[in-house]
Amino acid sequence: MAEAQAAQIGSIVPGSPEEKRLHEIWEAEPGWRGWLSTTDHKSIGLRYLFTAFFFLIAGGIEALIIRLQLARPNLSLVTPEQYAQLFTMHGLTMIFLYALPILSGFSNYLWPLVLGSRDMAFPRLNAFSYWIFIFAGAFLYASFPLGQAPNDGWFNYVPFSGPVYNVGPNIDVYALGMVLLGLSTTAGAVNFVVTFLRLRAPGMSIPRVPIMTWGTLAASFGNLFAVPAVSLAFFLLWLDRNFGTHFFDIAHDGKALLWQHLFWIFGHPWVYVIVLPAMGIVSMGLPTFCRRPLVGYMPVALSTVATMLLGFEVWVHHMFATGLPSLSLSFFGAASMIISIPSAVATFAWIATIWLGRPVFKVPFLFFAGFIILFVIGGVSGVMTAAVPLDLQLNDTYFVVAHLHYVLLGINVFPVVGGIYYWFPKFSGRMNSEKLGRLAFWIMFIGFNLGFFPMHIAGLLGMPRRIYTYPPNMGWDTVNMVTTAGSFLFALGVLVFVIDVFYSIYKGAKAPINPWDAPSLEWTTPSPPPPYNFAVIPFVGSRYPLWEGRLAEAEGRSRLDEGYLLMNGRETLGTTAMHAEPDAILKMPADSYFPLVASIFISALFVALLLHALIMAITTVALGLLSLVGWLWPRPVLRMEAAA
Amino acid sequence: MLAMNAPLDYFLHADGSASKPVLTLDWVFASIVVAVCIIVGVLLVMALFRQRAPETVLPREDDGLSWIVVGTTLSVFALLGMTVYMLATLEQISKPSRAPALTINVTARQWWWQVEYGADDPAKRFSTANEIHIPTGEPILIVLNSTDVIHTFWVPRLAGKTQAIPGLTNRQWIEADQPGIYWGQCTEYCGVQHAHMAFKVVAETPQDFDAWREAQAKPAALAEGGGRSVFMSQCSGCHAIRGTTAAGAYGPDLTHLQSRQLIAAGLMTNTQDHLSDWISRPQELKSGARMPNFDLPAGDKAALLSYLQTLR
Amino acid sequence: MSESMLPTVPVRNEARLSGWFGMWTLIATEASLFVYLLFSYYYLKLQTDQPWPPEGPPRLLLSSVNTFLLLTSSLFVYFGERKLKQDRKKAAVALIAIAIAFGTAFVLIQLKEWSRKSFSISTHLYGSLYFTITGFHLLHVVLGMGMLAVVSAWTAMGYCTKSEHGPVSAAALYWHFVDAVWIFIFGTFFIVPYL
Amino acid sequence: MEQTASPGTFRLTVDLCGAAAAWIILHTAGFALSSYACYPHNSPAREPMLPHFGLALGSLGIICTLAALLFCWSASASWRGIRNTPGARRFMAGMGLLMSLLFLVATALTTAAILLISPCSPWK
Repeated sequence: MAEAQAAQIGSIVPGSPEEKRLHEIWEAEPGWRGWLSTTDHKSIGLRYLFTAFFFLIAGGIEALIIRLQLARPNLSLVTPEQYAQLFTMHGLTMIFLYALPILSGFSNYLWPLVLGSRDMAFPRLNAFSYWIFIFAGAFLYASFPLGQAPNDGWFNYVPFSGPVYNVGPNIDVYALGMVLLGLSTTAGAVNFVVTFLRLRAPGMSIPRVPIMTWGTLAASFGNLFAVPAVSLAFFLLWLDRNFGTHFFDIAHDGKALLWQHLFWIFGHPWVYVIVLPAMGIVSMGLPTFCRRPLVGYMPVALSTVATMLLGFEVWVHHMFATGLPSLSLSFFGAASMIISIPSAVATFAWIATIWLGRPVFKVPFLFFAGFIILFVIGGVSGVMTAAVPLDLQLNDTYFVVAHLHYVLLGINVFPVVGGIYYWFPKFSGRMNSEKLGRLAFWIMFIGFNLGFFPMHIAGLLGMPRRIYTYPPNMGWDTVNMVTTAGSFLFALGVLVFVIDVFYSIYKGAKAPINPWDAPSLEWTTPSPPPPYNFAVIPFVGSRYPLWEGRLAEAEGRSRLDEGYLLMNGRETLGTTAMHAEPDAILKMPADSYFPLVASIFISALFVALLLHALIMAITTVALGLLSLVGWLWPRPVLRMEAAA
Repeated sequence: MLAMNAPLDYFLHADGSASKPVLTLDWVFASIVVAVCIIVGVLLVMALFRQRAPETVLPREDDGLSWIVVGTTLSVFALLGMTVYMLATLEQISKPSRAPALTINVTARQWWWQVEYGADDPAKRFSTANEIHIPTGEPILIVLNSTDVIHTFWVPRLAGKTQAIPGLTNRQWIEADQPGIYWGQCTEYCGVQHAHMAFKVVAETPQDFDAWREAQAKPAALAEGGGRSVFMSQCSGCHAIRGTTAAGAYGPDLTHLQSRQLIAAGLMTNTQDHLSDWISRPQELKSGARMPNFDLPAGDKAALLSYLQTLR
Repeated sequence: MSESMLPTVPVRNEARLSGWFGMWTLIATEASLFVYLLFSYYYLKLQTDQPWPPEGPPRLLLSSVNTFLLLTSSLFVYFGERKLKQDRKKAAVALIAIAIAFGTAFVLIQLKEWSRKSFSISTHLYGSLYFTITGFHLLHVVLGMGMLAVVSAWTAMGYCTKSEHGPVSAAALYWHFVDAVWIFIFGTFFIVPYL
Repeated sequence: MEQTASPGTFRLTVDLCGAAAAWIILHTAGFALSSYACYPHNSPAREPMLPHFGLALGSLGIICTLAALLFCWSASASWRGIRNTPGARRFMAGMGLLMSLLFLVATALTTAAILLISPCSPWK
């Protein structure tokens, strides 16, 4: 019975009744109901992108205030306490609320499209992770207007963040907000891992998966193992602050260094979590504009995986100055040097791809090519900080600030903006403005280097991080002035980009299906894609399905117009993990309010914990668990469909 | 030149055997990484703009693997060399070549540095603040503690950083080849006044150092007068003056206040006007500092200031 | 290429429901949480000068009984899942119910064990570690029992069947994980002090 | 199947993870032991607190390097056996070879660190 129904294979012509039926099956309800209940990965992906970009702008404004304060010596635009809250909020916003969520946005939107699936493995969990993300973001920002925002830097060292030296709610907000945000990150990671293992189009065996998915896959595995460390650290700190435990309480044999270990065991893998998917965006987009496949698919994939693995064993390089024995430090110095080998692999792969290709200088390509040099500068300054004796000088100076901005802006923001340009036709159905795009790139590129390169020099001249002002006789006046000017120029570039996005959404030319002549599956769907992504699940016969005619050696032929029909309710195809052989028809859940309801209750629980409201906490836990049961409640409709 | 008057610079100056090998390492590494950036940049520009033959052959995916093989192999060898060099330097600076001549206990506090010189004879022990005097040409052991939060001890021209962590006793050695003043600064965020937590290392010839130490070990000269009683009633809860009953331990020991060049952990030079300002409104000059504003009657304040002038 | 190239596919291959993969990823992340908890424990223990545990090695009787109960409950869950796969729903529900009963006994005994301690979470470092780590585990036991209760209810209501045992399998997997973690916690707090 | 020379899944997994595991063991154990031996409580120790510490750590380094070498050899044998048969297994074998090479370098450098740096210094 079920098998007979399952075997239907065929093709669906655009505009046919079958296509309309698919639309009905997959479309979200119109209006606000659909908006709150949708589980469409494309809507969720775009929401992630918008929300994360909003946080980028918030963090950017904080940065500009910081730069104004530091433009000249002895300024007092903000008070020292305001300054502390500004740099803390700037750091945590950019690192936690922008850098990963924006990449989750890309992956959410693109994964099912590049993998040839109709949705993520757990669409409701996907909605849940977005709602938790935005609630956690609101939670972390809630105390900022009251002047009680987190104020101990994003790495929040104890004992300064402990109950004795930091009595306000500031750090409790940070601690609980991070645990809450961790839920979102973990939910997202679970979804990506299972989607990768389970939802690839038939024929898309491991060596054929689009290169960008390796980055997000590695990052998701990284999250699964790293996020618990930071959630635990913040939870223990919260216990210390609220229930008199002694984990970090020096007077009772707690250890200040335990925090540093737990934080950086998370923190360093996290650095790779927020750059590997962005490098994947480049590896995916760059070859399109070079008109040839990426050179060295396997080495690049390997370098992604190896970087993530090595990333778990370098955390102590943030702790070189803690007085640990030299021998202990030397292990981590060596490991931190080694981690640049996979980066070298990726760099040479990109350059070789350009060298052997025929570059087409469209806006996304400018960002990807510009990224390469920023990647190298950020990488080699990392090699300098990996050298233990040298890091004992560089540590906690502006050299490190320069390094981390080259890494995070160079390797995250540039690929992200390039990626938005690259997939803009898919996102919006419109083409961006080449003129505005080029302008945005050049202003951003020049502003970025003008703003952040001098920070290296400020660092070599001994300027420490996190000082709210400095006297005029330290030799830092000029570099700081230049940095401030550059950062405003960079901000202007971002503004031009935002203008371009809004202009093009309304006024851009209609985008064709595959405007860049790209090789991967998302470019077979209309721009923007329909709610069901693929009318039939395509069969993938090679690594570059859309370029099979023009490569000297394509391993096989893909079939894109004909495949599994799968239209008995929301269905997509499950395939085996290694060889992607068809394995099962997966019944996908309907849209639901439960993810939103569950995330409201869970977020309310954290508010209750912050306020020490016991009854509210118990109520929210009970309601949250109930909504989870409701969410997972088996659907008899499935069996009826199967039996039909 | 701009770099010449940057007192915390460590890229152009290294003035002791704990920092000199690192300066060399710094330049070697910096040269290599700048070279790498230039090479990659040139390759990138060439790749972007080189002349290309008209399109005749279909691209093959595996063309260009030699780029990765050659590039990565070269990088691996460069990294091997750099790592071994780095490790050798680490071993070199991990400890001085001979036993330390002197041990100084430095306790980091929000937001100043307490500096203690031990001695077998209790009468010779003394405590000072924000100014570490050392003899030249000798390795000096700094024993680091913190009474509150994590701070970092850093005298860039003499040595790298070491955190002062409450509950732990870290060590750092410094050595100055020539007499001079070397600036230091806390570099771990430690609260609102992290920016104003500077100190100085004053390196002197052994003779000068001995003379200084001798003078510091003496109790304060006993000046009588109104100023002293103002001090005892207003200041002695936090500050100590050896030879008097003032034994407060929260703030710097003021026994030889006038021998110091700076006050308030490097915030201001030690002049009569600055002291007066500091006593009246520390919360405006260094908001959050542990010292409250003292609104003293004009007469009391003048007396107190003239008393402080006697603390030489 | 001919259509016969594409194999036919059954609706839902039950052994490999996405939820089953999802449960493994959840276990991976939860396991690392416990690894970090135990890391913190050993890190602090190795550096303390206090007597450890402060009141001498703990009494073993209750906790050994508890260990026995929890490990046995895993067996019941295992057989319950098997019965369901053999289409014997009632037996499955009964076996899982026994496992839940054992779990409840574990929770009660653990609470008794807690109440016998003369220290609290804020008394000293050991107390903080002891109550936090066993508390985390207890929370997972309660969560696991909740999962088992829900899936056994679904089985009784006819939602989970021989061909659709996915939720039961996932809950069972979680329960085995919770039991496995206990072995490490039991070893840390009750066996290691005697070594 | 005729491909008798083709390595099995277990072998491929070992090739992929073996050298990495050798390095992770060396790195983690080396770090934990040296931190404990030289900074056991609240202040640095002059001598390692563990007996025969330098010798033990050096031996561990050499054993792990040899193990990584062995995994490299195994991975390259697997790769040679399968390199002409396209597909997922060939890909895994290639990943295994690259992974082993990378972690051989890592293990060797970590051993170099053990040999070059003295266990504890009276200063630290």
